[in-house]
Amino acid sequence: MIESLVLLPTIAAALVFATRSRRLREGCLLGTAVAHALLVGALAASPPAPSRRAWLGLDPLGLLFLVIVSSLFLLVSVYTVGYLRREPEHARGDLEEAFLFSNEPAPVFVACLLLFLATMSLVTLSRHLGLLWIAIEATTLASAPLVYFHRHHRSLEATWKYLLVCSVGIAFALLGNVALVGAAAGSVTSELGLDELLRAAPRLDRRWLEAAFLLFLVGYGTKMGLAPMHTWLPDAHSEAPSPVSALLSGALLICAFLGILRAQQVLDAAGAHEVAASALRGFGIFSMAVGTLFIVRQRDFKRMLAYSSVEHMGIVALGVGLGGAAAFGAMLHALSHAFAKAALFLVAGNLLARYASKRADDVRGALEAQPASAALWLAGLLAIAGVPPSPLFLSEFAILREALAVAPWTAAAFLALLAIAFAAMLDVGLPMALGRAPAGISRDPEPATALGSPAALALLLLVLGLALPLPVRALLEGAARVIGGG
Amino acid sequence: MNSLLVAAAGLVALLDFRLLGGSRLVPIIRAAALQGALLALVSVALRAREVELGFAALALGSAVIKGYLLPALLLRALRQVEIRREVEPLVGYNLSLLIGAAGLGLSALLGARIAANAATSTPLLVSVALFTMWTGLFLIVARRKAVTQVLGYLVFENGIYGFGVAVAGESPLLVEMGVLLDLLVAVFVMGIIIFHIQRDFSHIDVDRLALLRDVDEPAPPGEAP
Amino acid sequence: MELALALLLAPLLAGIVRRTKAILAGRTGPPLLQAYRDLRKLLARRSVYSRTTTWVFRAAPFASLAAVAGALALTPCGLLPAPIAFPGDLLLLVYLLALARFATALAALDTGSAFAGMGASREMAFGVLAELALLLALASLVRTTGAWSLSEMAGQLPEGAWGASAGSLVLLAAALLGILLVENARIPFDDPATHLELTMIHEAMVLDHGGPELAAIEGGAMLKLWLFASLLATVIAPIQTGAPWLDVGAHLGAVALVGVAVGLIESGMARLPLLRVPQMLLAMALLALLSMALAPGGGIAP
Amino acid sequence: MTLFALALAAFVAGAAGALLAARSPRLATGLGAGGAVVGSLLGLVPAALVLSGRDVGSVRLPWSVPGGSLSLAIDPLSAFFLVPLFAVGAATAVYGAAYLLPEARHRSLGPAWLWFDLLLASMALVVAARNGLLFLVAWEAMALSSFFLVVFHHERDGVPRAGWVYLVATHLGTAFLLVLFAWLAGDADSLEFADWRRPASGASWLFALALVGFGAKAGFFPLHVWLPEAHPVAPSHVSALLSAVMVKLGLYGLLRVVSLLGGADPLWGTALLGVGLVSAAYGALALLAQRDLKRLLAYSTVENLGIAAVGLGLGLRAAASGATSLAVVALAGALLHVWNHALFKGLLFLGAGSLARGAGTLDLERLGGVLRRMPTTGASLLVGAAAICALPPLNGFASEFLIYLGSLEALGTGAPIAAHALAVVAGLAFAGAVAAAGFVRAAGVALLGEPRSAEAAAAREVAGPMRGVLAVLAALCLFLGIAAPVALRAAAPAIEQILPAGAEGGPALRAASALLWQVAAAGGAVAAAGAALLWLRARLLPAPVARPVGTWDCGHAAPTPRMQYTASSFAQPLTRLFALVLRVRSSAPEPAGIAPAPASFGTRSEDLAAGVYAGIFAAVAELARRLRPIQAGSPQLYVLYTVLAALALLLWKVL
Repeated sequence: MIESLVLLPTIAAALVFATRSRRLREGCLLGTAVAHALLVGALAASPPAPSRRAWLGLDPLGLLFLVIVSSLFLLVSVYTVGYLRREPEHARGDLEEAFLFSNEPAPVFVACLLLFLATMSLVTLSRHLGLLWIAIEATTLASAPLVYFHRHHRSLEATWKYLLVCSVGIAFALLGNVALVGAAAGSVTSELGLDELLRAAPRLDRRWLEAAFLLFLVGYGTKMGLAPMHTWLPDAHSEAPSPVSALLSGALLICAFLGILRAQQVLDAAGAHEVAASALRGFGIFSMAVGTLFIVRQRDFKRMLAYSSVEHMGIVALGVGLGGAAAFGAMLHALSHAFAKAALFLVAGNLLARYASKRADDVRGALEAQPASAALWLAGLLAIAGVPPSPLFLSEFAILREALAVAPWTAAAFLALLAIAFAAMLDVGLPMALGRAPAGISRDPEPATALGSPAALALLLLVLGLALPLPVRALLEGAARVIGGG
Repeated sequence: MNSLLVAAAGLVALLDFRLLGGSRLVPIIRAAALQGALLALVSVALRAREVELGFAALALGSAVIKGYLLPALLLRALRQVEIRREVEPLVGYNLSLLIGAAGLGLSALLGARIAANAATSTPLLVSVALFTMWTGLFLIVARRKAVTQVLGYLVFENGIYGFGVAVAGESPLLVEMGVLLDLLVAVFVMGIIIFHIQRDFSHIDVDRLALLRDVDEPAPPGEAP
Repeated sequence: MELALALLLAPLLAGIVRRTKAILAGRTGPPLLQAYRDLRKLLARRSVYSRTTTWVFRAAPFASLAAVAGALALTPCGLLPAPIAFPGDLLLLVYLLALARFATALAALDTGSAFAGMGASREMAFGVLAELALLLALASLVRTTGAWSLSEMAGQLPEGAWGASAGSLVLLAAALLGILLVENARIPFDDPATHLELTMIHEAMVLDHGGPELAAIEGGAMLKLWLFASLLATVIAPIQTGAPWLDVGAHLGAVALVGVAVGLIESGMARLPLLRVPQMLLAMALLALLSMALAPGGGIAP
Repeated sequence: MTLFALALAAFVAGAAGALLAARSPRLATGLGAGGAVVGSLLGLVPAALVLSGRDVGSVRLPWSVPGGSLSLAIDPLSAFFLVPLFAVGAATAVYGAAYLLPEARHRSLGPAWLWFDLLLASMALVVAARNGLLFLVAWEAMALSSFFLVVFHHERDGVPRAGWVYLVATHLGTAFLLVLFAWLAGDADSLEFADWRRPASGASWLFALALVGFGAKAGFFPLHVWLPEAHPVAPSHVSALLSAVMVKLGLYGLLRVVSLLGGADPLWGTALLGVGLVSAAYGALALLAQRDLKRLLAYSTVENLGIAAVGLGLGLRAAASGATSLAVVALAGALLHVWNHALFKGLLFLGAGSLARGAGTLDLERLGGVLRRMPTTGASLLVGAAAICALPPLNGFASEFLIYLGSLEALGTGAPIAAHALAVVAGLAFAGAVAAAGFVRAAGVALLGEPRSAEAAAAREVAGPMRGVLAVLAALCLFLGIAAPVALRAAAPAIEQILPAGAEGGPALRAASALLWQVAAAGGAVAAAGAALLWLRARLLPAPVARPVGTWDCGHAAPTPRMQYTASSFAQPLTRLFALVLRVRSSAPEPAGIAPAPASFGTRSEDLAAGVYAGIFAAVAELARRLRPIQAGSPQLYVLYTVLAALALLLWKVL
């Protein structure tokens, strides 16, 4: 059953790659997304019995991340279909510099998108740390062509940095795997099976284990966007086409985080919780600080969103590092951030299409030119900034509560950074929606395909924030329990 | 057997110096390939007593991929971009060698300490693996050409592989294969990107790939066609 | 009682001041009762309203007159309690005076005249500090007497207040005198007799009024002078003989003395430059504060 | 509670209806304003019941959010704040319906009514919430919906910026509340108000957090900077609602926290009193220097909230040292001021809206002569101005009287808080007199004299409903001035709730009530005397000259309205005196040449605190700018970061 979550998109990818028919391509993309979501829904309703020693499996933590990936992919793929139809296939002038470029062929793009889904699903399903590594590295490889969709030199540069920095970073995680094997040497047979490791954790060598965790943290942290390893992230997110940015920011980053969480599970089981907790807290606050300060007076609004992702990954890491109720907060935060950031990136795509500029200064009066997108943009900004009824408010409050009890100074830094980020994001984002639209910007109504997905995401956020549905709450609590939260 | 191992390890370290000191690209790609193959063979040698068929096949496959396939991909990319040597590296060759020597010293110290804590102790191999990682990372940071960076990445992976061999011994076949596959695809994709960089920018000096940044003054216009 | 006396005698007090000044200047001066004649003359005249003005201009003089009269109804006549007395009535008094000022200033602005506007501006500006000083002075009186109704405070004054805190009361009296001068547009703060518009304060405000409205304003001004004179008289001469009529007589004498004193000051001093006026007013407020510090109970307890 | 729930439902229904009917301006207005009015009237009932001593019960429903529950209750303190909320809510809704309709040509009115109704609902929810999370969510929903109302005219210059300032200020305030609530919730391990207790230590820190967090909403100096930004740009019925009701919820929050913490420490009262005095004095001075009428009114809000804070501070301080009667009087004054300010500030902001509609500008230097052209609006504004200057017999005097009375009592009885009392007397006298000067200036320059611009000369009286609301509010100002004891009776249970347990406030309340009757009688007598004088003058004395003439102009030939005293010159004696605080900058280009071009002279005042915040923001931006080279673009550098991070981590724990 769960294998099909990986196989289905892979087969669909092959099919898409083979065919030239646009209709079939779109059908494959949407069909796979829907089927995948339905499968995940079924799995969430009746989780499969955990089988020991299996390489693939679904625990509550994996399930949460799988749900995020699958639901996000569904909505993004709906948007993508419209997006690809709107994107011209022939060469055209670049927005920022004068030269021609043409997009990647759609079959390659869609196939890679499906492969991206397959690899991310594999990440959430892996019960073996070696397999997990392979899957995470595979997500990089599958998404690199996605980043390089607009074939011009800026996206090329972004792709190169994405590939190189992430590959080198993830290589550290491979080293972490080796260290884990070293820690297990002699005490466990199949060294990297998660279940075996968890069982044998108390007998593992402590120093090797800690080294392994830290290497995982650096390795997967690079992919997750923790500062100072986040450097690829703003480039890739700003240059990738908007639906891809949405997936990268919403789904990919937390998939990488899953790698860290798996290592943390082992560490917890071995009784070395404190190392993981303090490292996560440190990286969390540092990432928040770096992300926040780069949001201040940011000129490029997609980069601003990217740095906001750095900041929010910091918050998630901090929440997990604090543990207790904050772990629940972190899980809720991961979920809501995924939705909010994806909605923002999709709307940013709409703004970009209309204003033909990524410079925040060029975008003015969006409420006049494209009221629906502008309203969603404002809603997304406020949601990501943690203004109720955003669920991010609930998660941040939960994290704050725990921080105040555990580490008051961390709580102070947390709040101060949140406040700066709030002011800075709105400083950039508010004037884009408000004011008068420049002359020459079209006031035509927008296509429904460009609005449906972000609107659905906004609605989901509203529901989450106003009345966290009980099944979702159970899902989050299950996930939080796995990483030692209450 | 042991002396063979020592010789292989020594050769790996020497190849690292070759990588650090070389400016022409084709020879150093070959050096990296040789290093990869050598390490794969060392893994067989270490397990000589209990060689299983699958394991041997994997090691052999690994040797072929690292020794032949990956360098072939890189060389192809090199041919496409028509670049022969690394000119004006960020850190000069002599200094690179000196830094390499320092790295070797550190690795030796560290390797001894790590080996003392590890179950399988082959301190020499641990040190050489660390040194190889050092070399790989150094190449990525200190060289200009995109090809050299990929090479550095490969050498870093070599180091990790060697470290794994020294510390952990075996790991599941499937995982090894998966890692290899990832590596292969990564180098393949990177090769394509390098080609595109050459086409778009007419150079592959990655330090000049700095259009995307957050420094306040506007970035210099790209040398795009 | 006080209200009735004031309504009857306030013009006389104005006459006393004028007469004192005239005598000191070596002139004969107008008769003591001239003010009554002035008022009667004004009441008989027909007013001229500028086309700029509204009902505000017409109603304000009477509102202000009513407010001052209301304030007088709260003022004790010497030691005799006022008809309306309750704890905190001094606040009502201060705010009724503020109401009078508010109305007059609005009426001035209603004319649209630059001079009236200027007068209103200065009146309100100096009023800020004058009101502060007055409230502080009254608060100091509260502190000294331990009562917080004007009539009660007056009742407390003879019994030892002067004995216990003479220093405080002297300062207070000085402050009250200053406030009297500024509130009634007297030299050295203002000159009721000037005819140079640019230097006027109060008179500039009422340039456009005439007839019964001017009578109301003038009458209000006289009542106000009486009010302050009476307050000051109560503080400096809280004479209690036991016979109410004697007390009232003494009080009236004290009020007349205050009128003479005002005339003396006006004759003896030059007008302050406008920019110095706030400083003087602040000095009044400080005097009031100081008197509070010297009040019984060892000054201000922390 | 059913009625209260129905009121909330009416708001939500109005909001949803307005949004759905956004295509038809009239329908959207009808639904939105109708929902607001119906909800307000429904809500007034339980509030009035509670104030008259009835118990309306409470609700507690589960809410799936962790730690949250939908627990609502209306106690006297809540009810006391609910009354002005619903009253002003209904008034502004009626007014807003007429006020906004002309805008329908430019934009859809649906969203405006959506946010208006949601603002009312969230404010009501704030006051009734008994769960920390619910409170915070309602609190932020209130900020959010008011933000969208503030940026209604978002296309105008400066509005996005003002919106940003507003949002950031309110959010920063909320950050402190988050800490406060998280702290209390951590100690009690629950977010229910009912479970919260005063912690063994650190209660003063909690109060400090509340003071900053709620003070930002209440506009205490130096947290007031958003008020003068947000009010001028917001539609006037929104400004009225924000200023009359929303800022008061800052006071409500403070009182709620104090009562949750079981009474105030002496220090808290002193702190609140100090903050209030500074706010009152600064607000009064700043309002004197403003040209924009709504900006002026915003500073006046700072001043009046300061006055209320002074009363509360004095009351809490007195209660902490056991001087119950004094505490009761001061608290009563503060609470009455909440109602009174809601009335006259609502009146003034709505009146300003009418001026904007009728005379086309809110710049004092362009107004003038409006009273002749807009008689009802002008007269109501004059009443409002008199009321806000605390002139008897209007309602402003009643509340200030009680606060003064409390301090006089402290001075007279030699209570240990005489120094506080003295500060209160001096501070209130100063602020009150400065504000009086400011409002004479505002009302005189805007309404009286000759029009200073063509717009003002062409001023037309506004629509009937707008005038009607103003007249009703003005009448209420007079009514509450005379019938202040009635308001006092309504406040009594709320006061008992704030007083520490065991303090008997009854006698002092009865005494204060009797006093207020006396004040009302005296004030009424003065008013009657004034009216009688006018009547006598009309009946007995000679009629005025019928021929219209011009104002006497000292013989100047051809005076123009521009020669009138300007608002700036009116304020000059005082602004010059306090130039240091007001940061007055004057600009006067020197006339040059033989035939100099027309010269101009202008002054403007900058906010004292805004400069400080601007400095902080600039410092953060500078720090951010200096960090930019981290992201310099070179992949070599990026890899190096990763390597260094790995090395640092390994050095930290393992090696």
